[in-house]
Amino acid sequence: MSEGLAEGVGVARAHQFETVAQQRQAATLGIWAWLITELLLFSALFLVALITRIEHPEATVAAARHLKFWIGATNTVVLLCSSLTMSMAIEFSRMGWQRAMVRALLATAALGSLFLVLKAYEYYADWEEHMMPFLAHRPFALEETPAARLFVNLYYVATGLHALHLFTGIALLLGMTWMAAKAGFLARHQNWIEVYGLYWHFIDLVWILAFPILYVVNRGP
Amino acid sequence: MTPDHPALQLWPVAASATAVETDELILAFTVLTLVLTVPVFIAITWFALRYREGSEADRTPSGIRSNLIEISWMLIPFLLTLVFFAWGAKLFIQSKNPPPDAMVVEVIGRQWMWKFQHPTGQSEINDLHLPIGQPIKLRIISQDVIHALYIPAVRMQIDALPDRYTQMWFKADKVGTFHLYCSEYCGTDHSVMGGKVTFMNPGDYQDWLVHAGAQQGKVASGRALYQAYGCAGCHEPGSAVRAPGFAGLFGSQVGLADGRTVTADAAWLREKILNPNGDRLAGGGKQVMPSFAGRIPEQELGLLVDFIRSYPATGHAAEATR
Amino acid sequence: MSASGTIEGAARREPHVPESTIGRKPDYLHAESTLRSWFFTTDHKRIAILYLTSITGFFVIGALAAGVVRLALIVPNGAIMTNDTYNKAFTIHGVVMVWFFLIPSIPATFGNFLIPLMIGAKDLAFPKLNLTSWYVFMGGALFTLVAVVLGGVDTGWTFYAPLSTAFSNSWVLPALIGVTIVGFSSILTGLNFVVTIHTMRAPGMTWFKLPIFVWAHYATSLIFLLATPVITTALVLLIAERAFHVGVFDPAFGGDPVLFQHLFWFYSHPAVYIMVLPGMGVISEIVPAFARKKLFGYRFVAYASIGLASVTFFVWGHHMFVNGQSDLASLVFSALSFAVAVPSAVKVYNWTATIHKGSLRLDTPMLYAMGYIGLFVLGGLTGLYLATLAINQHIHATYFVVAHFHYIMVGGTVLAFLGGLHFWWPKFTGRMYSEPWGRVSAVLIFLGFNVTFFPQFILGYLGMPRRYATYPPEFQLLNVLSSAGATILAAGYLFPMLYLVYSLWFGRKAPANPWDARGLEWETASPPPTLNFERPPEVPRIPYDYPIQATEAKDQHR
Amino acid sequence: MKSPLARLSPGDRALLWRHLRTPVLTFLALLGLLGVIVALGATQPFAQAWIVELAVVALMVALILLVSMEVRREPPLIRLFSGIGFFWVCIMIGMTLTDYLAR
Repeated sequence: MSEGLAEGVGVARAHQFETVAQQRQAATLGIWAWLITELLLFSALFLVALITRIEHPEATVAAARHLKFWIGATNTVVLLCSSLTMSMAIEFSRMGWQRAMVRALLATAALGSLFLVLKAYEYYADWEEHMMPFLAHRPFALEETPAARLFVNLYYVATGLHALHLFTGIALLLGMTWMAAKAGFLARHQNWIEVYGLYWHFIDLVWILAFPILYVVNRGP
Repeated sequence: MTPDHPALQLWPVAASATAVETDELILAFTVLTLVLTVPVFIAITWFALRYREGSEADRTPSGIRSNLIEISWMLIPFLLTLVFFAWGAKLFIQSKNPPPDAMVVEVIGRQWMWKFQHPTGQSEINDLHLPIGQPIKLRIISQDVIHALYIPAVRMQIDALPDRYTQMWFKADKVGTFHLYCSEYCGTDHSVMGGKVTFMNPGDYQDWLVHAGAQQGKVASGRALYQAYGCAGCHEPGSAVRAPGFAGLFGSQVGLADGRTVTADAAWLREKILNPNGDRLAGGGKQVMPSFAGRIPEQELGLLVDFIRSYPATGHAAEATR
Repeated sequence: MSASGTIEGAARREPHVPESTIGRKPDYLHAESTLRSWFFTTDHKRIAILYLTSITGFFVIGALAAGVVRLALIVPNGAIMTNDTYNKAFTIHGVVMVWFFLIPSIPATFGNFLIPLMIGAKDLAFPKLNLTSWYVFMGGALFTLVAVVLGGVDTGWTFYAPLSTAFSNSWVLPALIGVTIVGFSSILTGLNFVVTIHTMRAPGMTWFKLPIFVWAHYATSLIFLLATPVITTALVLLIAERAFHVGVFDPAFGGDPVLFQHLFWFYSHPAVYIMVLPGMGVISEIVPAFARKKLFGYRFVAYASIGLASVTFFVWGHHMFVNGQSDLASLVFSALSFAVAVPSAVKVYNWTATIHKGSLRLDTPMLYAMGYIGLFVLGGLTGLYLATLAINQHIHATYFVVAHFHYIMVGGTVLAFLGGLHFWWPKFTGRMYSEPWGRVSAVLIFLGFNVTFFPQFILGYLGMPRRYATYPPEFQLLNVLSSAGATILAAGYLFPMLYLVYSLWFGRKAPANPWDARGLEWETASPPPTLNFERPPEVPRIPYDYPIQATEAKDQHR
Repeated sequence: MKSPLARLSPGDRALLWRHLRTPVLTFLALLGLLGVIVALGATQPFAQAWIVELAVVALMVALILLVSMEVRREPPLIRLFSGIGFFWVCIMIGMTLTDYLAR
C-alpha cells in the first residue's frame, strides 16, 4: 500500500481514473483477481494428482520416489531467496533507493533463472533415467506399473506450467527493470513494483504447494 | 394415420413397475410445474392488458410488506420441489440396489455395437431377448469410448465406461419389443448403435435360448458385425470403393489372379478376412483391404462367415435378416 | 497492468454543453474514423462494438450449423447427409454457440459498453487489457475456425475423453487450443469488470444504487474468475492427452475419463450462469423502464445474482448422474441443485410483481423481456426435472435435455440479448430502429422458438436420444415440426439484422433518453462522447427512480 | 546497494533495517519450515508424516500471503479476494471427493 512512501515516489494518474488512490487500489485488486485464477488453475492439477494418488497409491509412490527430491528442495530454497530479493526491491522502491531496487530486481531475475536452469537439469536427468513416459519412442523406467505414467506425466504438466509462468515472469521482470532503471520511474510507476511483487510471490507460493504435493507427500506409503 | 399410429403416441410404453412409478413422478412434477408457472403466465398476460399505459387502472401501492412476500416465494416453491427430490432419490436408490436373485446379463459396448451375453452362454449383438417377471441385472462395460445403454421402456440408462463395470437392473412386466439405444455420444455411428430389446414370457425365453438364440440370432449378429467393423462401407453394393459384393458368393467358384479357381467356403472366407493379400482375385482390382488378423475374435469371425453364407443372392445386407 | 500515465486527464474534462448545441464534441463513433482508431482503440464503447460485430458473425456461423442439423433431421434415415457430416454440424453448432457467442454475448458487448456508463466512470479500469481480451478472443476463434475449415470436429462441444483424445480422427487439437485461448479472454473481461465495479464507481454511487445489470455482471465476472481457470487446466490436460498420451483420462493406463467430466462441469455448469445472469440483468433494466415502475424487491434481486453465482458451483455433478459417479455424490448434487430454484424464483416473481400496477408500454424490448420471463420459467423448471434423480435416469441425454437448455440459452440469453440490443440500440448508435418491424420480429422469434423446441420436450420423454443422425421413424412428425419452427426462428433472426443495419444510415436520430428510462447511461448523449460524460453525472437518490413506486420499495432505501 | 553498506549514514542504516527486518525474518522462518518438510520427506520417520508436512505447508502459505504479500496490511476487500480462491479450491476438491471416496 501507499503508506510510508519516500518523497518523490508515487504514481502518475492514468486518464480513466479520478484519483491516484483509486488507481493504486484498482491495480492491487486487479492483480489479486488474476492470482485467484492462477490458484485455481494449479489447484485443478493438484486435484488430479490427489485423485491419481487415491486411485493408484502404489504406482504414485513409486513414481514420486523417482523424482529428484534434492533438486526440488534446492529449487525451493532458490525461490525463497528470490522472494526475499523481491521483497527487498519493493522496500527499496518505497524508500526511493532506485539503484538498490534495480539491483534487487536483477537479483530476483537471476535467482528465477537459476531455478529454471536447475529445473532444466532435472528434466535432463529424468530423461537420462528414462522417466519421460510421454515420449512415445523412449522406454519408460516404470513400464511395469502403467499407472506410474499418470503421476510422472502430471508432474511434467504441473512443473512445465509453473516453469512457463516463471519464464514469463522473468521476461516481464527484465522488461520492467529496464524501464525502472530510467530516471523518474519511481515518481510515476512505483506501484508497478508492488503489483509485480505480488505476482512473483504468488509463483513462489504455487511452487511451495507444488513441491510437497509432487515430491514430498507421495514419498510416504 | 390412425389414432394409435406410433407417430401420434404422446407417452412412451412402460414395461416395468419402476417405469410406471417414474411416470407417476414425472406427471406429479408436471402438475407442480403447472401450479408454479401458469399463475406467472396468467399474471404477466393479465398485467400486460390491465395495466397498459393509458388504461384506467388502480395503481395505488398495495402496501404489502415486501420482505414477507419475498421470503414466501423463495421458500414455498423450494420446499414443494424438495418433496420431489426425496421421491426421486427414493426411486434412484431402489434402482441402484438390485435384488440378489437377479439374472445377470453381461453387456459390452464398442464402437458401434452392443454385445449381450446371457447367463447360459448365448450371446447376441445389438438385440436383446429377456424374460419378464424376473429381475435382470445388466453388467456393463465398454471396450473403447464411453457409451450408455438406454432402454426407454424401463426408463433407465447408465454409461458404459471403459475402465470399470456399471450396472442397471429392472424387472420387466410387459411382453413386447422396444427400442434400445446408445445415449452417450460415441462417434460417427452413434445413432446406429442400438437395436431392440424383446421382453418374452419365461417359457418363450427358454425356447428362444434353445432354438432361435443359437440359430437365427447368428445372422443378425453377423450383420451387426458387418456394419461395426466397417465391412459394409466397401462391400455393400453402391459403395464408392466397389469391393466385391457378397451376393451369391458363398459356395461359388472364385477366379484368382494366378489362374487358379477356389471354392468360397467357410475356411477360405475366414482366411481371406484375416489375410486379404493372399489369393489375389482375378479382375485386376486394387487390393486395399487391411488385414483383420488379431482384430476380430474367433467367435465373431464365425458369425461374419455365417452372415456371408446367408447373404441374399441379390440385394442388400438388410434383407439378410428380414 | 494500468495504462501509461497521462497527467492531463482532468484537464480534458469539457464544460457541459446542452445537447442541442451543434458544435458539440464528436461522439465516440465519430471521434476518429481510421481503421487504426478502431483496431487499436482503448475506448470500452468501441471495443464493445468490435465484440458485437464479431459475435454476430459467430452467431451466424452457429445458426447455419443449426440449420444443417435441423435439415438432416427432417428424415429419419439420414438420407440427406452422412452421419459424419451431421456429427460435425452439431459439434460446430455447440462449440461456436457456447464459446464464441453465448459466453461473450452480453458481458463483452453490453457489459463492456454500459458498465462504465452505469457507474459514472470514464472507462473500465484497464482499457488496454480490455482491447487485449478482444484480440485473445479473436485469436482463439481463429484456431477453432481453422479446425472447422480443415474438416471439422466430431466430438460434441463437451469434448469427452477418451473419444476426443484417442478415438476421434477429426481436427480436435486446433479446436481445443482455440477454446482454451478464448478462456483467457473471458478471464480478462471478468477481471476488468470486477475491478471496475469495485473501484471506479462515481462518488455517491453506492452498491445499493447500482442497477441490477451491474450486479448481474459483477456476479458473472466472479464466475469468470473462479471457474474459467479450471476448464483451462482440463483442456490443457486434454490437449496433452491427445498429443502426448499423458494418461490421466485414458483408461488404458489406469486414468479416469470421468475425472475430465468433473473438471469440465466444474466450469461448464457455472458457465450456464455466465450466460444467464447477464440476461437477467438486461431484463431487470427493461421491465422497470417499460412498466414505469421501480423494480420490485431490488435488494433481493441483487442478492439473488450473487446467490446464483455461488450456488452454481455446488451442483455440477447433476450432469453426471448416469456417468458412473458414486451414488452419494449423485444424491448430494441432486439435493443441492434444488437450491438453485430459490434465487431463480426470486428473480421471476420480482419481475412479475414489477409489472403489477405498472403503466406498461409494450415496445420491442418489453416484448422480448416478457417472452424471456415465460421461457426462462419453463427452462428453469424443466431443469428441476433433470435434477430429480429418477427422472434423470430416463431423460438424461435425450431431446428433453436439448429442449431444456435451449429454453435457457435461446429463450433466456438470446431473447435477453435481442431485448437489450433493441433497448440500448439508440444509445450505441444514436439511431432509432423501425418499431413495427421490431415488434413483428419479437413475436416471430417467440413463436418460432416454441414451435422448434417444445416438440423436443415430447421427443425427449418419448425416449429419443440426442446427437442422433438417424432415428426411429415414429419420431419423424415431431422432428419435422421442430425443423419447420426453425425456419420461422431463422426468419425472426434475419429481420433484426436487416432493419438494425438499415437504421444505421436511415434511422431517425435518437434523443439521449428515448425511453424516458432511469440510469446514468441515459444521462449522457446518444451516442456518448469518448469520455462518456460531458460533466460528472449526478447519482440519483435511489436506483430505478420511476414514477410509480410502491411504498414497500421505498422502505428498503430509508 | 545505494553504496556499500559501510558507507551508509547511521540514519540510512536504521531506515534500511526498519524496512528489511520483516522480509528477512520471514525468509528465515520460511527456510526453517521448509527444513522441516525436507527432513520429514527425506527420512519418512512415521506413516502419518504427510499430515505434518501438509500442516507445515499451510503455515508457509499463510506466512507468504499474510506477510510477504502484505495481506495483513490490506483493506478487507483485498483480504477477501486473497482468501476466496482458497475457499473455491476447497469446494472443487471437496465436491469431487464425494464421488471418489464413495465409489
